[in-house]
Amino acid sequence: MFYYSIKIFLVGVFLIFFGGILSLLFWRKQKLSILVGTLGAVSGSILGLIPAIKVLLSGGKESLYIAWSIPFGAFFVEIDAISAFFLLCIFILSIITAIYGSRYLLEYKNKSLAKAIFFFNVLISSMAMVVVSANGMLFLICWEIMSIASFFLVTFEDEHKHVRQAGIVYLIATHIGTAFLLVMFILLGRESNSLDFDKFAAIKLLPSSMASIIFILSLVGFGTKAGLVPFHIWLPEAHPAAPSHVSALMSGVMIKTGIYGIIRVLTFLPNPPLWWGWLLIIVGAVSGVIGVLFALAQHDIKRLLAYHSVENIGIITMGLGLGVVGINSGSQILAILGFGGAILHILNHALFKGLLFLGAGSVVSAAGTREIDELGGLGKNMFVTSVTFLIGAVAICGIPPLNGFISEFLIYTGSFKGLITKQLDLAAVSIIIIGSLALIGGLALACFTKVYGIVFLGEPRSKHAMNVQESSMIMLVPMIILAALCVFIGLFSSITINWLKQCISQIAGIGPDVVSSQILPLSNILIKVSFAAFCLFAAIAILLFIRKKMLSAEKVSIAPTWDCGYAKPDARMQYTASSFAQPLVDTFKMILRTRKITEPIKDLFPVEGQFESSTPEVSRDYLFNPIFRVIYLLLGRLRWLQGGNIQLYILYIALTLIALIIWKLR
Amino acid sequence: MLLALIFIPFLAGVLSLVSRNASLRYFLLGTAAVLHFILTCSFWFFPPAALFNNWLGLDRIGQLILSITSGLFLGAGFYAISYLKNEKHQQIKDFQEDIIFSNVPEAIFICCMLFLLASMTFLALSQHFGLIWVAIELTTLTSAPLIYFHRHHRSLEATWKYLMICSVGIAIALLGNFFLAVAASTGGEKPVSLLAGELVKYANVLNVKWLKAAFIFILVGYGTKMGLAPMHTWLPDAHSEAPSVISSLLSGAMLNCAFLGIFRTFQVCTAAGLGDFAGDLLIALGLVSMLVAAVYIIRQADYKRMLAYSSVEHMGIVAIGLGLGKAAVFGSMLHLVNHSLTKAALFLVAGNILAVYKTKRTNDVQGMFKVIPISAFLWLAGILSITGFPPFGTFISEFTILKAGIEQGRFFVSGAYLVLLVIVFIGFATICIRMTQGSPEQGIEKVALKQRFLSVVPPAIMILLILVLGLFIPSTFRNFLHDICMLVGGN
Amino acid sequence: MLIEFMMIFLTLVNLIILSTSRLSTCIKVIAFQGIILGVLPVAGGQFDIQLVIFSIIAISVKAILFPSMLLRTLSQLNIHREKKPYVGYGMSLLIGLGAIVLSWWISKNLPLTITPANSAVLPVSIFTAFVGLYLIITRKMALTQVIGYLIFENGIYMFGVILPQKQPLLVELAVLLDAFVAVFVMGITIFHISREFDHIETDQLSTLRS
Amino acid sequence: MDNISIRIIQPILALILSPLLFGIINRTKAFFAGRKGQPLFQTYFDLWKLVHKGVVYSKTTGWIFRAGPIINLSAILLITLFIPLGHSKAVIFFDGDIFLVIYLFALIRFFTIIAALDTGSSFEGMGASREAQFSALTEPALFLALAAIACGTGKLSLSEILVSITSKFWLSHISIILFVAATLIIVLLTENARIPVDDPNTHLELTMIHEVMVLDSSGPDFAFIVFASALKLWVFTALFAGVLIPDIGFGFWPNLGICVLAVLCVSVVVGIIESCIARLKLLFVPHFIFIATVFAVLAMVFVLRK
Repeated sequence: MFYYSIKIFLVGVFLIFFGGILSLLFWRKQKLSILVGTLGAVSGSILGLIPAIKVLLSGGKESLYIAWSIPFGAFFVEIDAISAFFLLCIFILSIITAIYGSRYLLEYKNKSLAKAIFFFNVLISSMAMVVVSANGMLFLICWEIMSIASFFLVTFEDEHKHVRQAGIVYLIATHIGTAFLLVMFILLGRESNSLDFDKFAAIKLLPSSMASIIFILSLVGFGTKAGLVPFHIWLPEAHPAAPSHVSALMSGVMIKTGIYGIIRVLTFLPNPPLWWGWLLIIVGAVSGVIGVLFALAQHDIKRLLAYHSVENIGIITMGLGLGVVGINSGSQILAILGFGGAILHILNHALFKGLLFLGAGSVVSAAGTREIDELGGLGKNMFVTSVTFLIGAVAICGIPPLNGFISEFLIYTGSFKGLITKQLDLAAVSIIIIGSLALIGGLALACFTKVYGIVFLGEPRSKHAMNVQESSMIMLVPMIILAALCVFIGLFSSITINWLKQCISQIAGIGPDVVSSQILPLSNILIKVSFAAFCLFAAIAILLFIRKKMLSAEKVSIAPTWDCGYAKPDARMQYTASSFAQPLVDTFKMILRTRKITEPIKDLFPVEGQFESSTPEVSRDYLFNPIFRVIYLLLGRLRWLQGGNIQLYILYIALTLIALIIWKLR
Repeated sequence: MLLALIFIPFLAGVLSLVSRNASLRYFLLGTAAVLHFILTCSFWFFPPAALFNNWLGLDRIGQLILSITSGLFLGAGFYAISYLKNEKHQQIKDFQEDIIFSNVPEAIFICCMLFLLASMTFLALSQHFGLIWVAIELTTLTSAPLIYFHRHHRSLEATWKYLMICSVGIAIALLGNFFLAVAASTGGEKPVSLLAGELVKYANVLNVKWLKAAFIFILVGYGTKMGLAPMHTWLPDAHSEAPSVISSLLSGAMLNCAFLGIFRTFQVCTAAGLGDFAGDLLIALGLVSMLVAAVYIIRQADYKRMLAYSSVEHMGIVAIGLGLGKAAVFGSMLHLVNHSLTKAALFLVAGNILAVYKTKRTNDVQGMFKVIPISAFLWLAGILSITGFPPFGTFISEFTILKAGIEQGRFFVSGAYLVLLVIVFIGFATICIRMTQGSPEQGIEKVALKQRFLSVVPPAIMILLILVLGLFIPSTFRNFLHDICMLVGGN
Repeated sequence: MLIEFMMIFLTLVNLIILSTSRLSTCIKVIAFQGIILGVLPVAGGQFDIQLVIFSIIAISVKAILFPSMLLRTLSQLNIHREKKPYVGYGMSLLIGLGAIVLSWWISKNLPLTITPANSAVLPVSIFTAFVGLYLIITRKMALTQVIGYLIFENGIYMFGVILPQKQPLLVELAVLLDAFVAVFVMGITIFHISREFDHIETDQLSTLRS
Repeated sequence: MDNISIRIIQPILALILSPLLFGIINRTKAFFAGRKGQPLFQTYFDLWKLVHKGVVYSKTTGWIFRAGPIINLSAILLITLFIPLGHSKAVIFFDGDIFLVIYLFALIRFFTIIAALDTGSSFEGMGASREAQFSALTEPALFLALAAIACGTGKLSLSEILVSITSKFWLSHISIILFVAATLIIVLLTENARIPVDDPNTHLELTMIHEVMVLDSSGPDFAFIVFASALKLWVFTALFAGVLIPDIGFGFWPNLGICVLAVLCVSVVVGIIESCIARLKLLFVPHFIFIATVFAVLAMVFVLRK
């Protein structure tokens, strides 16, 4: 009875996995296989939610230790508040995306879907296992299974070359990241001669240099999965390649497992030095700004959303950095605000990024293209999609009264609190956070007004967007649920923040009662924010009423858009996404390095001109490609060894013999 | 019992040489493999008595190698039957150049396979360094005709190189044995015989300098056979030109046999307190092997050569593990098993691919999942396993070795090891995974459908075993490996 | 005394091999070496019946069987001379002289506590081994390489002869047998090569690379 | 004077007086141009007229276009509740209401832009694009300036910050005050689409930013928009005045009076600026905004110096 609730969790995970297996077995009957897979995923996730919520609210730990016969391994799973929080995100989004996917996959005609369903379920279960596994070996195994499963999902449409390419890039990136993790775990194990997490946590007085090495390793290793700049190169490739519900899951929660890893490692390493906080904040700021800038320059809607994941991961990392600084400087409120903002933003990002990807999915399946500039005016035929997408867009820009604002509000408040201490280092980090958050906010707004305005408003720009129809209910309901959740957290933030108490206290290493006493004023403020939000709604309602009254007497007429006297207005004359973003893109051209192909129109009766712009990934072109090119070059230098000449081969043997003798027998 | 183990395949070989009837030969091959396997398995429960005052005996490491060999041969034997049925016709058109060639007569082929099994068994059983040498030379000679199965100039060239290089190497190993004899005779008052057990027992009286020389020579000599760079040069040629079933045997079983020779010498060295000396040598050669493998694996155009080079790499890993000593030996031994199973499976699958696509160029192979789904799945699993992805066993063994290396503070070695592993992975990922994806060219689909039962079951079983080893290692097996570590002073 | 002369002869014939291009000569030299090696164990003077039997076998294999086999292959191939090797004959001779000096020096410094029947045996064996390896590396003909391999093995074999602790007869025989089979298989392969390429210059055998 | 019933006077004043600002500015400009100019209360007349007109909706537009003006007006109304006139508490205040205010402006911007894009007209798209660009650049400046002043006063809520700008504080922190004020005036000009960033009453669409975004609005919707922009101007001027002019310490009412007076003066100043400076070339606007950021950072430096 004692292990009751984690057993439930394991049953749930097994159910998910089992559903995948079944769907693989029934691969001939498409409908059936989708049905069993989805059922498994949903029911398993619901089962898994039970212990997660219990632990998250009541604190404490649920753990299960079974000896395992592989070296250093133990089947040691443990749900504590941190795991519980991540489980919450994972399972909620899994349920949503599974339901959505069960309809969305049918878009793929004549393709065996069983594989997709199977790996989808494997992905869910492995993610769940990753966040609960409390043994290095188990963690690594689940981690890699997660990578492989997501790799197969990314390469689902492997008949396209770019999809294969994306898959390879993703696989290599994640594998290199894992290499760092191997070393990190081994070093931790070296200090505690065991790979169990509780032993790690028991390490005290770790030599600070070793601690820093471990931290750096974890930052690189997990940062690769999380998509921190410059290790994010796989992200904008993989997300567009995958089916939309998979992108939603990957971007919503899978990359968060990287953040989970960083948090977990931070709990192993007590009293972090200040520069860790600095590092986190700077990395976060860079990721945020770079991410949103590149997002601004994209034309592919899913690629754009992928870059926004980079941005949000940056915001989350800044929050973590703030928390670390708080711990270091012994100011509890700072730590609480930093970590609280970070994890709340994790949840929020899971919600609205999931929502946006699902919306993008329904747009893509309706219009059949991901090119923003080809779309336009979809809002008229796809009302639900457009409204939910709008909610997601407002939320991701951190605009009140939605959830994105709340988490940024916490981080802002924290950094201001750090600022008014007037201690130079605290103030400095705070300034970095404030400045970059503000810039990110402005740019994100520019970016999402662009997306929403160009895709859903105005007139159709191409025949793709002409007569689209709304997706089926199975795809719409999940989006509506997510949108509702966004609104809920935005309006009842004070409740939500109280749910996260346990988690925050565990991350920050502060007692729960202290945390709640610190959170109390905060939640009062949040109540005021909610109040303001309600005022806003009231005002809107009143004004609507007033306008109704005004117009009741007057006549309302419909006319074509005022086109400043042009003879033949035409949908092609509308502003496109690229023209909308062009001023900002030009302002930051030295970072973006956008490539333009222009063929200006000449003379009085011009022949058609053309304009193309593309913004490839800078850190790939200018950082990684050169590195790999050098490696390949150096290794290529040695290719003469196998020259095919037998005499030479035997000479090698003789030389080796002589060399070894000289080396060892002198 | 032990003699039976050697003579069953031997007699079967002789019979199949004389017999006129093909199906009888297949029968012989199958039965010999099965009997051999059963006997080997029985040894796990009833340890056989040593013979000829310990000249032939079965110790732990020998049993490990023997079991791997026997198991692989079982799989390869049945695969070979289906393979030979495919290769029936007299005149074959070569798919690389337009030349017509014929195959070596089936009788000779099967006979040599069985002889190879016999000699490998002999090696695994022999406790005397002289015998070990003889046995290893025998494996070379019996496997040479197998490589020359397709009678065209490329396989001929491969065979010639294999023969020449390995013979030279083994001759050097002979010199090493003589040095060992010197070391044994000049040390104490009465000369110690060249029995492994005796040498280990009286290791402290051996003459250190000669022992060192002996180890170097034996390392280079048997290292040639084992495929350690830069003596590995015969390996890619032989593996790429031999029939896939033979490649799987060579790579999975024969390399281990050569390793056995090195292991026994290493055993003596550690007993004589030369552990670090020998370890350094092993690590150096191991790293060089991994480097060379990495050089050729990235941008490799021929998937069989790719697998061959990966064998070089993994032999390097095994050597490094052995050289690091202590906990790493466990990983090394585990890796020996994992690599044998995985590589054998991969070569068998490569044979299937070759049979369908009629090309060894990776660029010409696409969309395996659409053409040969089962083989494609096995191939993918094998690739993931050979590059050390969990949940496959290779991950655990490689991880163990890395862990031991870092915990011993050998940061350079561990770092180089890790980097090379990653580079090799990149090579594999970029080249081999692509083969399974995409959609095939026209004309291939038709060939696809008839895929023989026997040609997928053995590799499937091997992959399954690897998967099991990655998730669960039976405690008996674990203790067994630990005992092997004890042999070289590990823990 | 006798051994002394043998050693001198061996050195000389090695030098001859280095400097000749005529394959038949090489093969004759092999035979000569075989005889010497066969006699060597008993030449020390002690007449142990086991030794005698063994040396007889050894002579019959090394001095009769091998050369005859090689000659047969040669006659099938109808070629008589090694074409231009990687290193010219004069140069090879010089290198050989250097090798002699080197091997004497090495054998001086070897901490060999046992005393062989004659102090010349050790250096000469090393020299012989060197010559064998040298042939394999520098000559192009497959046949010459086999010859080189034989000489190489002879050198190693000589070293074995001077060991005080004899390998058991069985092992010695097995070693011989192996060498025999090896050469046999190589002969076959050479035959195939000649048939496939209608020459046996192994530098043409380099299509498999990287 | 913390009693809510009196604090409510501040937003009410805003509602009543804000349209006046446009009148003042125009009169000032007219005076400098030597014209007579339109009457001071012109904006009130316009609003009155617009309220009693019908509307023409473009057939391209959807609900966004109709909702935009309303959402914007209600947001700005909400903002006025947070803005203290003089150095007293506003109607609502709490730690960190600064962020809420700034992000409410973001909300306004968001809906203005998408409402503009909803018409599908290339001109309104162009205006929207520029608006997005400039406001994205002003946001850090505004934030840093407020951060600086917050750091100086050690308070996190707008009201408390302004309250604690006493004459003593003013004298001791004059450098900061000036830098922040400089930042605020630039932000004010940018956000409210005044010269040199934008020219509210040119009719060459290509050069317009804010005006061009509302080309298609008419009737009550346009009334809402005009009123909202008037309120926005009022809010910024009030903020500017509150920062620039210290609490002289005669209690609530005098402060209020001074502040209102100051607001009117500021609008005069804006008018003067408009008539003295020419409109900037669009490419130079980012530089202009960047200057504001520089001032903000300087202010920050001076705060932390202490």
